[in-house]
Amino acid sequence: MKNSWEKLAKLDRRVIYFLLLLVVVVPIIFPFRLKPKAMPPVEKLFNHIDTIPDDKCLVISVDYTPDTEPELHPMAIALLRHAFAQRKKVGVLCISLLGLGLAQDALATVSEEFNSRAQTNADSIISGRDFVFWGWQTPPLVPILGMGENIAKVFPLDYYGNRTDTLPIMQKIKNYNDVAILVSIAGSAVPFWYITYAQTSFGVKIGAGSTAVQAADFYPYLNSGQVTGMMSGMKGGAEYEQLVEERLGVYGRRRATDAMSSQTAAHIWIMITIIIGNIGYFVMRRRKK
Amino acid sequence: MQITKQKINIKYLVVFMLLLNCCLVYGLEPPTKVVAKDAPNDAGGNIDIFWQLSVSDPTLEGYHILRRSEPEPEPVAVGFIGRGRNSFTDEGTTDGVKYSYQVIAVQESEEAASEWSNLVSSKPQWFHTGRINVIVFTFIFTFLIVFYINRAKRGANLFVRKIAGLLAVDEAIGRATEMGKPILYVPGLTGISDVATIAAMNILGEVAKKVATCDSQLIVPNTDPIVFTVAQEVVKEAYTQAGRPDAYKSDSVYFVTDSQFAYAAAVDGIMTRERPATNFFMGYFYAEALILAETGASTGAVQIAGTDSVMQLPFFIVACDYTLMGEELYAASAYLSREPLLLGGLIGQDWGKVVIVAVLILTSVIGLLTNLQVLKLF
Amino acid sequence: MKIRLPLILVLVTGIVGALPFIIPHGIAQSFDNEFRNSILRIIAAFSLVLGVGSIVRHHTYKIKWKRENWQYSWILLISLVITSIIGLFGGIEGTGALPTSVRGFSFDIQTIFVYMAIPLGATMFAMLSFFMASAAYRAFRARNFEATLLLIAAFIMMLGSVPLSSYIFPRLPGFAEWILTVPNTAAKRGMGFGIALGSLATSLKIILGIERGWLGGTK
Amino acid sequence: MNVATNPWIWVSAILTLGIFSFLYKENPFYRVCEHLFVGISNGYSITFVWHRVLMPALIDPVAQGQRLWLIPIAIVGALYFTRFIPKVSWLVRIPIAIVMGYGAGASIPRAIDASIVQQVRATIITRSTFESVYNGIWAVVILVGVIATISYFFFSRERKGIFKPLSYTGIIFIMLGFGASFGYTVMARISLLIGRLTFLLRDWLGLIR
Repeated sequence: MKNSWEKLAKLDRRVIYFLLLLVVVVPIIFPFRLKPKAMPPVEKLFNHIDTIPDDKCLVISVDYTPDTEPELHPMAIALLRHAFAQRKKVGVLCISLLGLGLAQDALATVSEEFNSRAQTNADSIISGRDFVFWGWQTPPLVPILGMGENIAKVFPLDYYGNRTDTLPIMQKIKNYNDVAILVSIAGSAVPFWYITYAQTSFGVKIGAGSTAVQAADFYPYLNSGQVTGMMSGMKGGAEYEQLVEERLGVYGRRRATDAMSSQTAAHIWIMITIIIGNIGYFVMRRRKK
Repeated sequence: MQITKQKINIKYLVVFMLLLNCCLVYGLEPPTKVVAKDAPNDAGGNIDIFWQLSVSDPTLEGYHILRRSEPEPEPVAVGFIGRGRNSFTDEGTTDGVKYSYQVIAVQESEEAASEWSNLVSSKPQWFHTGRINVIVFTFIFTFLIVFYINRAKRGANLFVRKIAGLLAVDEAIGRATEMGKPILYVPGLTGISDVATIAAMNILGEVAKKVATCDSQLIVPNTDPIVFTVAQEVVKEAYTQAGRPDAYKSDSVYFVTDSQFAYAAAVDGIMTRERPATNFFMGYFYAEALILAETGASTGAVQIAGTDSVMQLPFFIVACDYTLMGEELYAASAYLSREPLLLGGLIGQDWGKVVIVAVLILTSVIGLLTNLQVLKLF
Repeated sequence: MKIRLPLILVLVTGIVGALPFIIPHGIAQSFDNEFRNSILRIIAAFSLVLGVGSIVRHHTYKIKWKRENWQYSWILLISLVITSIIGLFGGIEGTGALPTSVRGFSFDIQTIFVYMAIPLGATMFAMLSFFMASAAYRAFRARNFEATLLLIAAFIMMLGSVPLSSYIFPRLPGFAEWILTVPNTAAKRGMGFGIALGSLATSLKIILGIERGWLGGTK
Repeated sequence: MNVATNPWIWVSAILTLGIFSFLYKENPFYRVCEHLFVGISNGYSITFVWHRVLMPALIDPVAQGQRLWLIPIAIVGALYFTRFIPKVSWLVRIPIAIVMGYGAGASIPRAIDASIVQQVRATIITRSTFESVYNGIWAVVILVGVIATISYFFFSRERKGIFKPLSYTGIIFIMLGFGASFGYTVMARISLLIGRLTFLLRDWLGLIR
């Protein structure tokens, strides 16, 4: 018995690697779901979006790039599901050029989800009526500040090449005054730019979606109320997906929740290795004594 | 007669009531006390405008800001700002031209304009008054450091306590010699002007001297071409100082690539193929820190790390045998070389810490006991 | 001359680097911009030649003397030459003189970067998760008080960041966040003061010519 | 199953597997990937420096007869090559001195502002800190932790007297902080692994949707 503990204390690293690979891969192929419980920052964001009045809209700023896609893309999808389910008007823009493809993918995925179930034209999600994809504009301060005055002037054409001032949805969205909340999803400091420039100048409410590593930087802003609500990392995305499914009854592929099962399994496996290692260590130490 | 008088009275009353009505329904009050000032501490081209909020502020959409100047007497709109805000910066002024501003409260279709402000022109400043505190701190610390370096020059005996990780350096080099295996020295991933790299170069010099006397082999892969050049000079010089210029091989210090993960892949390859007995990781590191340290640990090498990258320290602490944390990296070069000038700087730094702690405690005590706005000092 | 000229240059450029911080005037700011964006970038660009020269030499020697694993050096040299040619003559977006696509199959430098360098880098990065697991297993042992603290804090953070924990220990995620925002902040800030002072001291020593290690031989 | 048909996806997938194979053992497959990676990234750097730095910042303007003062700068840059000529090899110190001096000078006020002045400001406790009791208590804890951590890095005194308990408290804070950072980062790194595995299973093999 003692001998086997000792063996465990000196486990080959490849055994650890292989089991880690296994616990991450299996949930990707056969997802199982752990119900995440929404933390206050996510709940706040959800509630704020849930209570957007008819005359205002949600703006999503897709500021992440392909390298942080696993963590952040599910957030954009969950937000769109929420908004489309309640027929809230949505505007989407990109601060990073590499975000264009991702934003387009999120919009296509979610509108397809709704349109495949839609019975009538009124049920469908249509570009220009239910949402507008403004595309990309640089340098960053141009859209961030310019949208406070006139959005159609910052983005004369939308991503699909339509003139924005002719779109039905744009008749109600003039500038930040018509924006109930702007959610910036980024693996970088872009949400801070929105706080520093758009919020201080125009008072627009800011929500954030950030990677787990970046999240710590946002807590002070959350406490001071400058950030209305926030999703952090895959966990934040999973919590939002849970709220959308639970409260709105909207179902769809939950990528963050599914990835969260890999995440959870990996965490548990690492914690088990630590425990095994320590037990082995103590058994060996006692024997030496 | 009586009747006419009454009629007139009623007339007045009606007019008065109507006016009152107008005020209640359309009572849009303009913002007041509009003041314009040159924006401080900038390169010119900016004017700050301040005003007192309109009484009707809660019902407003916001404020339009107009400006006029002598060359352009027609008012032009320079910006719009949401309600509840009482300042705006006009970022498009021409230095030297006098401008006046008007702030207009906007509510749906109604507008109420303030009076025009004072005339003001923007100009650039030569000195950033908001940064006096930084200058004061810089002077204090510079004084302390230079003072102690001078004392060291004059031969004062300066005490520096032992640093655990450094005692291991000799031992680790000795071990590599005994085993007849090379020593790997990774000088971090930042450029030559980074302090961590400078410290890494100093430590490299000391390590190379010991390696030269022990007749071991040194491998120094680099990720910055300039650091590579300097590292090569430093190692060459160390071999000369150790009296073994013949043992120096220029090929032991080389450049790999400036791409972070390609570098990590290459160093991983070196560690698993050349099997160095000792690995040094000194300098500034990013996410590759743990890739390097864990691969090194798997080859059974003794590992000594030192970095001022606080983000990566936990990983070095976990995966290496000895880790110089933060400032210890800088102290190490002073400690290893025993160069009085470097030691003097270290003592100066310690006094700098005393100053910081004193400032923290003093201002906190003042801040707690009085209502003085101590934070405004910083 | 060999020593004095570099030391004078360091002093002058040091002052040039520090002053714009306290001079908001446009002249100072645009000079600073010019210095960073033109002068330093151009100088740094030339240094790359030294680097590439070094790696090419290192691997040609390896091939010449048939050192261990010399065959792989061919791969490095050939891929370096091919990508440089495609990049230099094909242009970054494949718009240069050299054609970078054959029958709809494009191999411009951007494509090579996206489909080769990026996956290679991302995979190296992803290997970190395995290394974290093995490092945690090997090193997180309650050897002494400090090591135990390290272990416990890491354990709480890991447990606190999975959804499961909020059902078993509802207060755990909050506690994990507390460790991150209170003791972690204090430790990092405290270390940061020392690091800033150390970096100030080193920078001063460089500018004042006390620190000369970078000169290599001081002859 | 929808295996990818784009040859580039296959290249990416094979390279991904090559790097991962290192986890089992250093092997020829990894060696190929490693050398390829270094070769390609150097080739890309050369391309980038030429097209994105030298062309727009130096060659284009000078060729048009503008900004001719850049020519002496280019000569200074070219001094790097004197390293190969032993007699004048000391000239290489000139470009190094310029880069180093500027870096050192620029870092002085910025380090003091960002890492000292701003951080001192964030650490000081005042009456308003206690507007919320919890915040107040934690602010005091942070202040104590900061002072203790500073004392841990005090080099000119032995750890005796007041320094003994202080530096011990310091190491407690440091270890708690480091442990937390470690545990916190695990999540982000696993996300990267999930990203890579999703690439293999979805984009390459088409096993999942």
